Amino acid sequence: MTDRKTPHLDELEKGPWPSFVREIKKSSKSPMVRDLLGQLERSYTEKRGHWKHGGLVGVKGYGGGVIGRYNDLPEEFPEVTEFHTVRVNQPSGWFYTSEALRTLCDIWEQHGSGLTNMHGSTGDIVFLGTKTSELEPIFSKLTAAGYDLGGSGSDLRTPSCCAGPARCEWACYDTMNFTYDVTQTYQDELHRPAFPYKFKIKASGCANDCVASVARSDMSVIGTWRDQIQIDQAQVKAYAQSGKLNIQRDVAGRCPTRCIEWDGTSLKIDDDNCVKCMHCINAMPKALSPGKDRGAAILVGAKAPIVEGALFASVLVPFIKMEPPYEDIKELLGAMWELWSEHGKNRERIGEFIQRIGLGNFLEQIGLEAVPEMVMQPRTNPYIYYDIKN
Amino acid sequence: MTDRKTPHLDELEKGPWPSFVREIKKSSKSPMVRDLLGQLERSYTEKRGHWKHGGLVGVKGYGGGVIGRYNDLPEEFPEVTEFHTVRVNQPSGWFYTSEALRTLCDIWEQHGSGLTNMHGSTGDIVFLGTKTSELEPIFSKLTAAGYDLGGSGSDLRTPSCCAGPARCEWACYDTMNFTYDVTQTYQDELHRPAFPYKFKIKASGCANDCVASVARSDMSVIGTWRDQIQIDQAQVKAYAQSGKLNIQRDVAGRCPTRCIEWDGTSLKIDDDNCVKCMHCINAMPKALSPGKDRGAAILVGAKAPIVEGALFASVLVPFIKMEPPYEDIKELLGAMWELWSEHGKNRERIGEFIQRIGLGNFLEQIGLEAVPEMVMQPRTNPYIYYDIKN
Amino acid sequence: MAEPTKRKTDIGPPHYEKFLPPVIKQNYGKWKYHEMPRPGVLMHVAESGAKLWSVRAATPRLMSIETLRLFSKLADEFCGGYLRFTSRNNVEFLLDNEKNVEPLIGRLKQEGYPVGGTGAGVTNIVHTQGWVHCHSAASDASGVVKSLMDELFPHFERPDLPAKVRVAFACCLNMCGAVHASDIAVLAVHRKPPKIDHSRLVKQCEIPSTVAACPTGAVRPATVDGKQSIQVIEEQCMFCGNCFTVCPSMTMADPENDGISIWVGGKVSNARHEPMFSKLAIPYLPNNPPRWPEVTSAVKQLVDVYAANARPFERMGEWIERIGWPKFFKLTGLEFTKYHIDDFRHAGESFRRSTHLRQSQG
Amino acid sequence: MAEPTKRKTDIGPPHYEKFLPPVIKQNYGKWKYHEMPRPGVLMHVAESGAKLWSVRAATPRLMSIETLRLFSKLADEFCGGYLRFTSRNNVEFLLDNEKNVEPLIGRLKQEGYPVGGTGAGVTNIVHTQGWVHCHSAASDASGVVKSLMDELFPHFERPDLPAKVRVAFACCLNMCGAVHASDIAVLAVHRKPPKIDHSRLVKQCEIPSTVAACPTGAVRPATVDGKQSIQVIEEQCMFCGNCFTVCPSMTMADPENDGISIWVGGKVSNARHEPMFSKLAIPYLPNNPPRWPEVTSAVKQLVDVYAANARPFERMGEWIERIGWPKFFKLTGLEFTKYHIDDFRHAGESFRRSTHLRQSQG
Ligand code: SRM
Ligand code: SRM
Ligand code: SRM
Ligand code: SRM
Ligand code: SF4
Ligand code: SF4
Ligand code: SF4
Ligand code: SF4
Ligand code: SF4
Ligand code: SF4
Ligand code: SF4
Ligand code: SF4
Repeated sequence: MTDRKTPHLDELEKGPWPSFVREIKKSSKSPMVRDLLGQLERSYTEKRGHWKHGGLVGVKGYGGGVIGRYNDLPEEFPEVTEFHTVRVNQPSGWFYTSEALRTLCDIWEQHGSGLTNMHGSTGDIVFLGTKTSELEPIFSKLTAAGYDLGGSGSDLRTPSCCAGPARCEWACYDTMNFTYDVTQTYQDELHRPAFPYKFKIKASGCANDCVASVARSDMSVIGTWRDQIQIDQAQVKAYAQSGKLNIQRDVAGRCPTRCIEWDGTSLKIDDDNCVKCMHCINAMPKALSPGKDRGAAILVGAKAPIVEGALFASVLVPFIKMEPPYEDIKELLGAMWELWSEHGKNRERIGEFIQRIGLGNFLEQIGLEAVPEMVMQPRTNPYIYYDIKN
Repeated sequence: MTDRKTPHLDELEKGPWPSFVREIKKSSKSPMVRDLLGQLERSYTEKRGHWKHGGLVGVKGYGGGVIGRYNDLPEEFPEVTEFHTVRVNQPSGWFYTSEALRTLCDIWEQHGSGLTNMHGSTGDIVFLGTKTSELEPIFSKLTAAGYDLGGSGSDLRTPSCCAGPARCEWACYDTMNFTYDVTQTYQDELHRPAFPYKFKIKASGCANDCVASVARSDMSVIGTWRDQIQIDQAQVKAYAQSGKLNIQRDVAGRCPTRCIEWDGTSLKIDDDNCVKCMHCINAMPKALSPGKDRGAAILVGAKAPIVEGALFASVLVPFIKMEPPYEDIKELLGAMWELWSEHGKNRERIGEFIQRIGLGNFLEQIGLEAVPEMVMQPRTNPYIYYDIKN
Repeated sequence: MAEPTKRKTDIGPPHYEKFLPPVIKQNYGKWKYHEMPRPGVLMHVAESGAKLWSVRAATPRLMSIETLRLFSKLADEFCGGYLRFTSRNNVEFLLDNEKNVEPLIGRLKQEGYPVGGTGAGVTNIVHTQGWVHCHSAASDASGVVKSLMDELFPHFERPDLPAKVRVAFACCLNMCGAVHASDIAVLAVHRKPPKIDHSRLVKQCEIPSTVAACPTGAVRPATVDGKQSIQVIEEQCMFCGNCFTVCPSMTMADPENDGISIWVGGKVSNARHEPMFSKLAIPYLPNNPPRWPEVTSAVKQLVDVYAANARPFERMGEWIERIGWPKFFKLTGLEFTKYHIDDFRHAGESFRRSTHLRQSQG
Repeated sequence: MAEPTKRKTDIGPPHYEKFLPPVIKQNYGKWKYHEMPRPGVLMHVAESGAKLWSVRAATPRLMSIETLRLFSKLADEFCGGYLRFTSRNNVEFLLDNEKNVEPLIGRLKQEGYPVGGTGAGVTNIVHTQGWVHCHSAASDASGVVKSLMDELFPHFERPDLPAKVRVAFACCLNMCGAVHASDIAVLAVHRKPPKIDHSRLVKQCEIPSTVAACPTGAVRPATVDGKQSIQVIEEQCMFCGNCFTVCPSMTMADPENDGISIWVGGKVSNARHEPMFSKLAIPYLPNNPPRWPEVTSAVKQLVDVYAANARPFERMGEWIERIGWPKFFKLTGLEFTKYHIDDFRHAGESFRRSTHLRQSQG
């Protein structure tokens, strides 16, 4: 298929794990892909990339959804002088039908490299590599087929969620519906960057957090419950008898608050001290399940290191019922975005913003009450900004 | 005795706890003390102090040891217009004989208010209140009696220690001797401020840290051991049978690393995972005692909040044998003081200094090897100052 | 300028319901429990008794449309055309008929997309663009991931570890792979300050925002042969590349010195222990394409030592916390250096501020 | 200038051996174990079998030489003149003769220096100068301590609490009482920015060091009616008083607004839990001399709630960690406010960054 020699890359076709090189070659009837292959082989030889900063490219009326890319070897690899990425908003939970996939493939075959990422780290369908001239045609065909672009730049990024109620017994709220709903509600914020920096939303149905929302989203919505863990004692016994699980050591002994008692025949949980970590339920899915009074905790401010250091999201609302149309959450989002957009610095994520102005002030500004659940402990330093009226 | 009315203070003569007011009145044959009483009553009425910043006062050739104090009501309370504090270096472990105390009392009766603190928070004998003119006479009588001044200002502060081997079975090294030795070795550093800020040394014989060194000293020396906790199984049984102690719940169950096994008849300790916290030994002093291979851990940098926030001391040397004349420790002190004195900012404690320049750099500069014991965990942020020769 | 024919915008993604198989539609939110009948297969049982078999297969994430068409074909053959992708870029075929499970697995294997990744093992590696598409990359992404997964493959096919081991890769400190909370994080790093092209800088970059981009204040405004430009105080530079992100004329790429760092003990889930960041294990390994042998063997060794020492349900970070970091460095034979000691903003918070030391001499 | 007669300097303190009773000299470093025969008395037994009884009595720390002479007299009568003071300012008489223990205790009580302070109770309060001697004080020290100990006295005489409860007091943020690591910390606070006396400032203060003294950068150089002086950005001031420490012309004292804050859950020892800082419980209570009733009843209530709920050996901070802070605020009825949320340098490190929440609705 390909004409150039790619000794380094060919090496990566070997081995049990599916090979991205084979994937690239599968698409190498596209001249773009042949040049990509050549340029990549050269990178492997020289140990350096050959891409340049993308200037702003995109589709009319949108400020995001396309990542512009140009190479620095236009003479040698002319077909990838322009090689932009198109981010297509995935359906909730990354569910597809064969028909849907084929539709996407056809569009991408006609207008791009035929290479994809299923999916990008934020969750989008990533169409990897096309020319500026193809962007509008791709966009109109996508929308005609019922798809739209995802986020990029300082906008709301494409929300994503775990399979949740579609495929998991532990979902404490409808992650799929919530994600679809906020995505639709905030189309303008998603397509027209108006924030100080990116804002990501991720939704996990329980504390296992299968979309890593606590580490990777500016607003993390994680399912939980307020009442008692449901216990089927007969099934607990079954696990004990199975001999596969040491309930005392591996379940009770690993409960973070040691709130489980196991006397060999029945399991007691002190639910007031249970922190809903999911471990015991994970270990005995047939015997235990989350309580009935379900909802979610809302956390805010996770991000990677740039600039002030990586952050996990921190608790903003310890518990909220997740009922469509999620007005309460949308009010909260509105209040946060307004404050952050007005006072946030350029390229300051909301987690960094909150630390700069102080969580106490942030709460006051967005009209949320301070509760001890928001902190691991009260302040230890005596530098208190008392404000005394007079 | 006293002529002025002191209704507020009189109220504090009531109640079971010994009264400082009674103490003041006991000394009120001194005119200074009568004015002190009056001024204090006025502070109680107005809810504010009446002392002014002390100018530099002291004894010839010393830069510290005296805290200058002047009041802001010279007309009303002339006897305390000057009311300086003299810090007298206490003997190791605050041990005295009646004769020694009387000697000190006599000196102080002749030249000061007759009021004292036994002791100040740093550990000194505090002579509370005298006039500038009395400082030299006090000093010469003190030295004649074999006493000397303690520290103040940006110098080595008076070292202090727990009773240690003199009165405690858990002392893992000789706190009393070490404290006496460093105090004598560093008389110049103690009396002539030459540091960027104060430097405190506190010595505790074990991890119970009865002189709060980990919270209150720039160099904290805390006794510990490297081998096995000594167990007298018979005595363990005795505790179990006494019915006063629930060994499983209150001893094994509270071991921070859960490295104790108690089967109802004998106690097993996994010493490799024991972190020498002292709890089990504290709970069963007759049955358990520290190992035989004893020494100390050296920690550095504790301080109160001003300026950058309070710090506990952090591990610098995980284990060191404590053998007179403690040359290794003195070398370490010398290296730290040299670096800090040269590069520390004015009023920057060494703990703050280390954080500013980085512990890694600090270690390199003082010629100490980095070991994982110094941290709770390796860095989590990727901002690594690689230095590549070339 | 206004458009003649109304252009379709802001329609968002299609509604997910269109893509759910009947067994899911009927039992949506009514799942009771699940089992793992074999590695790579999940059987979810609904309150109604209905069953769903999910067959999880490996993908390289970077895929040709030919492969997506292949998946579609297999989905049509074995499960009515229903499939999904996971948050770690595996593909899952959604079957309501147990009889089709084994045949599908066979076909997938034959096509080169082996089944696995469930339970207490190693699953797909979250990763990024690397030399395939990003300007920032200090290494390739896909190549390192391919090499690592070839090495770790047995743990993908068989969940034979104490707990899940999540591996992630990112090709620069922007960490698009979110490697900051993984059991094993592989992070490509630059190790030299940016090279400034002053002539281009003047046109390409906004000086204030470039200065503001530097976490350590190493970037300063400066006049270079008469023109307003920028200077970097090299001792203050820790090579994060954030200046380059906002200013293309400050390039970081450096074939000699770029390479890879390895981090351990992070986790995301709240199960048992709260989420933990990854901590530095190996500051630097060379970029050695196409197979990165130094990196793959280091990672393999970390997994082996973990597998040999951790207890059931103990994630890498939980295991290390139990035995202590000194023991971790002893067991792995890795060197502890000054680089391992944090020296950024909150460094002091990571110091050991107690005498809780194991002191074991052994 | 040189002196005529050689002046004695730098001799340091006397050697401690001079002050040790024979029983200690003989058994120095050879103690085997100890018991508490009764509250306030420790019996240390040496390997030799020798016994030492330490009788611990309360002192107000601020003492007249008359009292020191009284202690000396009692020491002569009952224990050969040997006594010591503790790191918390109690006095300890060192007896080698058990028969003298009870009589000594009787005499001490009669003289007003009751015996106690050992074991799992409340002992003397580490404290500071206050209005008695310090310029910085936002409250008196001795008066608050006296009022508190009168209130807590039963726990001094009887060790009837789950564990030691260490109480400390400091009269300003310099924290000479080192209250930053106490089970219960009572800290006097200013709540208004410094009042600047510009005329004196010019003479008394060094402007750069004063500016540098401010942790939040609220102090700025400024020209006030022609002269170089200082200005304070009041929104940035959190009233720490550090500017006043270096510059006397920036006074903090304010009878209206000065008062007392209460902190809980700190500890110093490494026993069980690593050392912990005290955390804010009550941001402000009024200065109400001579008895500070609001403060004493708040502290008493904290001790009572702790006593009623903690388990044996559980220090205040360990107990709160077990039940969680939300429960602590519920049990004590204290209000949680924005003041409780840290907003200084490392504030973010104190946020709850997980879903480990008890969620109990009760
Ligand atoms: C495509 C993708 C990586 C991938 O291969 O999947 C990606 C690619 C880029 N990211 Fe990212 N990021 C991608 C997910 C992430 C994530 C993970 C996530 O979203 O869960 C993170 C870490 C989480 C977070 O947001 O903190 C991430 C943190 C960054 C950062 C650092 C931002 C920060 O605040 O720390 C940058 C730098 C920037 O934004 O200037 C960045 C910037 C970039 C840029 C645009 C490089 C640049 O400076 O212009 C990359 C374009 C590469 C290319 O050539 O296409 N990318 N980026 C991911 C988006 C695909 C998608 O839409 O699904
Ligand atoms: C007398 C004493 C309190 C007492 O009643 O016992 C005391 C009294 C003063 N201390 Fe202190 N400090 C005393 C122990 C402490 C301690 C406790 C300790 O040493 O264990 C601390 C906290 C631990 C530490 O060092 O961090 C302490 C932290 C401070 C600070 C804050 C320093 C810091 O770096 O955080 C200051 C402010 C300063 O140094 O400018 C300070 C300043 C002062 C000054 C000199 C006030 C001033 O700004 O000039 C006080 C003089 C009061 C007076 O009128 O006599 N004092 N000071 C203690 C010394 C007696 C002795 O020598 O035995
Ligand atoms: C399919 C997927 C969600 C999705 O919508 O795509 C998923 C599905 C399930 N996860 Fe997950 N998790 C998925 C990503 C994650 C992630 C995110 C990540 O890895 O980036 C996490 C957080 C990882 C971390 O903590 O760093 C995650 C942490 C868990 C845990 C907690 C494990 C632990 O002990 O810490 C469980 C519980 C368990 O495994 O017992 C869990 C359990 C499950 C269950 C059993 C839930 C259920 O009943 O359906 C599912 C099968 C587990 C399995 O594969 O062994 N899932 N799971 C993701 C599959 C990724 C893959 O292809 O391998
Ligand atoms: C006399 C004194 C040392 C000195 O040289 O002056 C001392 C003496 C003893 N301490 Fe202490 N400690 C003394 C201050 C301290 C301090 C410092 C402080 O409070 O500022 C601490 C740290 C407090 C903290 O953690 O905040 C301290 C934490 C301990 C502990 C650990 C308690 C815990 O569980 O955390 C023990 C062990 C125990 O009590 O079981 C201990 C045990 C002991 C023993 C039993 C040691 C022994 O065998 O002799 C002594 C009698 C204990 C008692 O009074 O109940 N000592 N002890 C101090 C008496 C102060 C007083 O007058 O009340
Ligand atoms: S996050 Fe919870 S609900 Fe969602 S898939 Fe994972 S385990 Fe199921
Ligand atoms: S969910 Fe977690 S905290 Fe709650 S009982 Fe189970 S293991 Fe314990
Ligand atoms: S610190 Fe240890 S050795 Fe010193 S007195 Fe306290 S318990 Fe004894
Ligand atoms: S000293 Fe502490 S860590 Fe060691 S065994 Fe005893 S309780 Fe456990
Ligand atoms: S991690 Fe860095 S190099 Fe890799 S894709 Fe993201 S921005 Fe580009
Ligand atoms: S690479 Fe990072 S640290 Fe270095 S100058 Fe650029 S922004 Fe600053
Ligand atoms: S705490 Fe403040 S007011 Fe009290 S003695 Fe120390 S410096 Fe003076
Ligand atoms: S009181 Fe503290 S915060 Fe306020 S100006 Fe002075 S130094 Fe700054």
